[in-house]
Amino acid sequence: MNAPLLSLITFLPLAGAIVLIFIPKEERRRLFIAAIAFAVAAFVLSLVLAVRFDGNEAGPQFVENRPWLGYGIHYHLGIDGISLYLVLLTAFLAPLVLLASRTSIRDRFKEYLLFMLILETGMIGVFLSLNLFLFYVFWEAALIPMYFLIGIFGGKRRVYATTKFVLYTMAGSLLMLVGIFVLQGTYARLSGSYSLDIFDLSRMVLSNSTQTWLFLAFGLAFAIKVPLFPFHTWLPDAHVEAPTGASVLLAAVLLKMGAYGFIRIGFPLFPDAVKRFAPGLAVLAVIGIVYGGFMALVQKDVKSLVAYSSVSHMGLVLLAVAAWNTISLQGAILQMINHGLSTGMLFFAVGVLYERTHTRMISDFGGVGRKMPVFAALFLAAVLSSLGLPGLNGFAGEILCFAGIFAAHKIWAVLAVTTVILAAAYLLGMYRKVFHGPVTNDRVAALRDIGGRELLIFIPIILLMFWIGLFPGTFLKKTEATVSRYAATVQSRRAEHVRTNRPRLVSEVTPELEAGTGETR
Amino acid sequence: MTTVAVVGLSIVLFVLGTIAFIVKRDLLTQFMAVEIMLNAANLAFLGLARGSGRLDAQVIVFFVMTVAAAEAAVGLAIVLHIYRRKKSIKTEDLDRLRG
Amino acid sequence: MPVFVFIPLAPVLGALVLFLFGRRLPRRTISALACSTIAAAFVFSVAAFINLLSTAASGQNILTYKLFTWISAGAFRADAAFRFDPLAAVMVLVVTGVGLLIHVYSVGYMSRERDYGRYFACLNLFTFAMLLLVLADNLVFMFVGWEGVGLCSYLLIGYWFEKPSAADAGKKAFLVNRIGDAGFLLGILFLWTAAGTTSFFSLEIAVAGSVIAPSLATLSAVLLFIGAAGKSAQIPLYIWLPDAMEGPTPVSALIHAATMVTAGVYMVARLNPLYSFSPAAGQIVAFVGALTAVYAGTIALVQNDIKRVLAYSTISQLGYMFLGCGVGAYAAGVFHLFTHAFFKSLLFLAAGSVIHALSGEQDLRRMGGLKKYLPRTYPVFLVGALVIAGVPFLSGFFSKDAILVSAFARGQWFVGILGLAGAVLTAFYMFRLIFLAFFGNERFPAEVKSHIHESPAVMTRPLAVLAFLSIVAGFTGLPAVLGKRANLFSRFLEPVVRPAAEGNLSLGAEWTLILASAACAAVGIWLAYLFYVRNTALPGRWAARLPRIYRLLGRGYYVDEIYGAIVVNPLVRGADAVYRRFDLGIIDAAVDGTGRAAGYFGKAAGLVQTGWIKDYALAVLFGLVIFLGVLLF
Amino acid sequence: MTADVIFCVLAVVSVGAAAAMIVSKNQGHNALFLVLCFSALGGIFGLLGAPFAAAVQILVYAGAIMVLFIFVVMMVDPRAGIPPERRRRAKLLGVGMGVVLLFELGVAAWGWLGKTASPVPPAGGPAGTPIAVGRLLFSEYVYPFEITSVLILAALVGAVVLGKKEESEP
Repeated sequence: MNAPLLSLITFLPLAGAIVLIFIPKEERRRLFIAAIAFAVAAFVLSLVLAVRFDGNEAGPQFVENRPWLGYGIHYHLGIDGISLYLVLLTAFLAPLVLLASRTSIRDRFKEYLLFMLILETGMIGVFLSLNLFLFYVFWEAALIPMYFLIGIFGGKRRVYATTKFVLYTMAGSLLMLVGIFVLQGTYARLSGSYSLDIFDLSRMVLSNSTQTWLFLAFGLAFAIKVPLFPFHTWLPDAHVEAPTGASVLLAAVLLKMGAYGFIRIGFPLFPDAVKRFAPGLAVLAVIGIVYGGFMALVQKDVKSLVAYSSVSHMGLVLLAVAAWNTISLQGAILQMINHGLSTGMLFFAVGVLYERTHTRMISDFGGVGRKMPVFAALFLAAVLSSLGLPGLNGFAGEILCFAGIFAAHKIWAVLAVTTVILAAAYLLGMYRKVFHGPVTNDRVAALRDIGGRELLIFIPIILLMFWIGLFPGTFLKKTEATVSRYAATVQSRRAEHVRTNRPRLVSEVTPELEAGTGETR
Repeated sequence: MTTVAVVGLSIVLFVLGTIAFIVKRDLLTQFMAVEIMLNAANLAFLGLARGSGRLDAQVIVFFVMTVAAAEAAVGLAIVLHIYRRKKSIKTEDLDRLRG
Repeated sequence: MPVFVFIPLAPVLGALVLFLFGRRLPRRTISALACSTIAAAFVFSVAAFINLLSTAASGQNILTYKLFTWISAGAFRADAAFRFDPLAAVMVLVVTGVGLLIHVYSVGYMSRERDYGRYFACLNLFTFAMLLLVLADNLVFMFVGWEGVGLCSYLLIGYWFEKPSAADAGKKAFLVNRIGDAGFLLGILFLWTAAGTTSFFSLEIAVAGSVIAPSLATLSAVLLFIGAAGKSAQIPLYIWLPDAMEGPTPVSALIHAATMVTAGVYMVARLNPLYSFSPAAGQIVAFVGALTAVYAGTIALVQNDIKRVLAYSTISQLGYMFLGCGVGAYAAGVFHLFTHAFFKSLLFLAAGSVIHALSGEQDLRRMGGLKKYLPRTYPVFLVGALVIAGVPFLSGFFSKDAILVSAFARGQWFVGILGLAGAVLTAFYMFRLIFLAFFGNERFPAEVKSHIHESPAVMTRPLAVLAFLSIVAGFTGLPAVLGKRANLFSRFLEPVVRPAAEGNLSLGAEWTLILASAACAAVGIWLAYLFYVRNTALPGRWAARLPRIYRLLGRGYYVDEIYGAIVVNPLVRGADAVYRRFDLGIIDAAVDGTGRAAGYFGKAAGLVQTGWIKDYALAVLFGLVIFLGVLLF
Repeated sequence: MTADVIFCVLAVVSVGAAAAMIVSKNQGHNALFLVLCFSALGGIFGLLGAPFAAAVQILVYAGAIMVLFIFVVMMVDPRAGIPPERRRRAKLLGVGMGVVLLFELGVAAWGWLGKTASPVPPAGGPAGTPIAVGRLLFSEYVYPFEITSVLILAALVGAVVLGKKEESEP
């Protein structure tokens, strides 16, 4: 228990990247094995973490807190119910992504592996940081490798796509940096000492206008990452151009950073601003759900279809966050994992098709189901998971989101439920055109079904999908304590602020016992 | 010989150097104009430091001169180089210095 | 663990094995495995049924068993729990019994298919999902089965997925069902917020205690009925069912006639306290049911595809069931569900036998005179037709009559009369089918004729069993005129389903009604005889005289086209336009524009860079002058 | 008094030489004007109590650097590619702004010196003899001095590399 488990998980991939530097780039096999070994080691450690994680404890666990640069900048890591599964998801997907790159990346294999490992460190770090500055460092650190992954290994319009991706996200995160400094200064003024600890900062009661501006600054950064309508247009471009592995991690993990930011920072730190902006956020989320669905309906490229479906799905997650009660938050967290798995798998699958045919246009396919029956079955499972078929993971998250949203606001929920129809329409429409129908195309006629290595990628994901779908309780029970405290704390903070609108520090955060939908009835 | 006079002379020389730099059209003379401006600065140093009882200004002047010498060596080499490539040292012919 | 928990076990294991290894196993093993799992489920069902009868004697009619807590967060909770009561018992017996017969039939029917394992895997999975649906103890868990059967339906309709029409039909079925499911989901959510629970037991208590506001109850009941309308193919969501006939015929028999499509009826019956609590919702159900019954019947009149006739007939019969439930005669609705499962699967399987014999021909115009070629199929087909037409003392007669009697007894004259009209239509189109297929000239090509053969025993034996059941099933639910306690069926269901309306209908009126419905059947059959045997020129003449109406019915009132024109196309085109104009044209252009503006600004600033040293020097000098000026003045 | 006279003469010479450089079009003449200007300035340095600086000025500037200039002037054809007179505007602007600059600098110097400096600063203090300057250079300024030597070395190498004829190009 003295081993710094969180630091190990975070920096093992980075260590792997450093080891890779010393392996000559011609030795693909050794590079590959080394990279996988480090990623798998991180995953194994994350499993240890999950097993030893105490689901009854609401606060952060495995905390590591050391002074770092002064002025409140600490190296502060910790994990709680909100971040647990996001870390696991990242550590779980990273080895699979590396596995998938074995054949799909021909040139500059070493760099690819390097960037992937650095990316993993950045992403895990974001979820584990409890210090705003550290959070920001990892946030940006995750951006850079992604820039190279798309910019170097991407498709034809990769330069355009990366520029857009980077400028978009940079624009957001710059504002966030300003926000961080403002928070630091305000805290110093109120308490006389510096701190950037998220929990310390959430004890501040800020004036309304400060909250508004700070929430907008942070919210923009997060909204772009999610991506919330109308900040979504970087996503289809980035996805279409990105190599398979980058697409998978982009959709499965990077987008979650935005929603995670709202849950971890946006809502707890600025409860009153949230009260004012939550309806607006919800409206944008609902628009995103419906809009993303309709856009997905008319895409011609499989990848951009899945990208727009992400806009729609993440809209639901954000709507659940905006509803902010125990049920909706549990749903949002579960749905983030689900989306990571199903969309990740869809991108893997599109990668399989692309690797074989070098096209992603829906119209170039047809009858693939006859040529690749096993693949078709697995793809269908991913589709069904994505459209929320009960028994698979998507439903468990979706129903909780719906229920939580419903408890907060019925109209939002009614509009959100349209995703049930839209998701089926665009996903099955695509499935029909790609897998069904006669084989009309030479490229399709020459297809071979997937083999062992690809099965090794798909099977774990599928098993996890069924596990979450059938026994979501095993996952939900570890997050419940944290989530219900979060839900209650913010509610009580709002109540407290109503009494006095004067900037100050709250001594101790005392969650009221009643959590969940109690107050909405 | 007041300080004002010395500084005044230095100002006049500096401005003349500036004007020369802008008015002249060949690199070589412009180079010379730069040297004049440097000397004007040296003069100001010495004039203002007189009576302070310290020799630091003279050391600075010495450094300025050495740097000017080095600069002249490299600069003139560049002028030669440009001349070989363009067969001209008129500044109007040299417009590559842009993005 | 009580025995009913084991009912769904065998099918799901069978499905799992077949999905994983179906491609490597020999056909005999596959058929044996698939049939034996269903047989096991049937045995368990019978055992559970007998067990229920014995416990019912001691007053324990409703058995529940919780497997585990499925989804739970905050106040939301859904258990994976089973509930076995008389209603579930009836459904379980139908699903496993008819399912077993159809599995056996499929062994013969599908014997030459390539993806044999996939077929049976889906069929087993379907049985499992249907059993879950029937046995679920709460609405959320029921939704698992609800969607599961939808998925299997999708997979099986699109079984021949290389055929574009089959693939499209599968997709359409799933999508239309999803529209219903969205309603269903919202219904669940409304009920949950109103009552704080989704379990049937607690819901019943909540309704009985009037915990739920009437308006909310009506709203959720209507929303749930939208789900039912999707699954059970009622107006306006019936459009997927005719297309679903693209699937293999046994699938049409099992899923699209006997079991899955009745799930909506089952659900309404299951939630009968709610629908009784909300008269408005019940009225809507009754109206939609009655309308659908007649509407689908009119379309069935002129269809030429043997399976499409049966499909519209199914829609129409489902309408009857909803009619029954809507007027409060849940037992009668379920009774019709029960008998319909036998006779409609009989008809479908018999039609399958005909199709099989004619090497895949489904068009009635290219049949005729098959009576002598199919000596075993013809009689059972005839039995099926007689039963559905409502010939007295056959099961269809009793069940349909029970519904109509309840409707009139409740004073629902309008829907009752619609029901009677539907009865005439039913008799007519069924006998039209019989006459066109089995009587008259042989209109099939010679080549087909040379291949005509009666189906193997593995197919005809299940038909015989179903025919027998279709005839006798009615005697479990004799009408009240034969004695108050004659209706075993509704007495059995009483613990869960309230008894039908107390007859304020006099005995005489009831007799009159029975005679009337018998007369309706007779009229329908007679008309069909007139048109298609006595004077075969008549249909052609009528079609020539009323071409518009004929075409209107033939195309199913153009509903597919109308939906396409007013819903699907505008949405898709609109989405495309929005994508081009708004997403790319405005949002993305704004983003790009920002980037480009920065670029232009840079270029404009770059103009200052002339490349002439002199200009730079001037700029420096200028700066110096300004700087000094500012500093000094 | 004598110093004032000498200063005046040298100042006039240096300004005159610089001005002549602006007017003259001949590069050779320009170089000579520059020598004149630098020599006059060297004299003024001497007057200001900096004999070492004066010597270096004469040796390095008027001597070494001028030789370099003259060499380059000889190697470059002054008439090569005379362009049309197209930058008259620059001339006017340059002169105009030069005048403004002169005015501003004058104001600045006046404003500052007028307050602080006495009309006749004392000529005392240590003279900038080579010994004194040398002592300072090798004690307090030894690092900058050494760095300067490296700079000069680098400049030397750079000049050689740049001045060398390129083999690849014609």
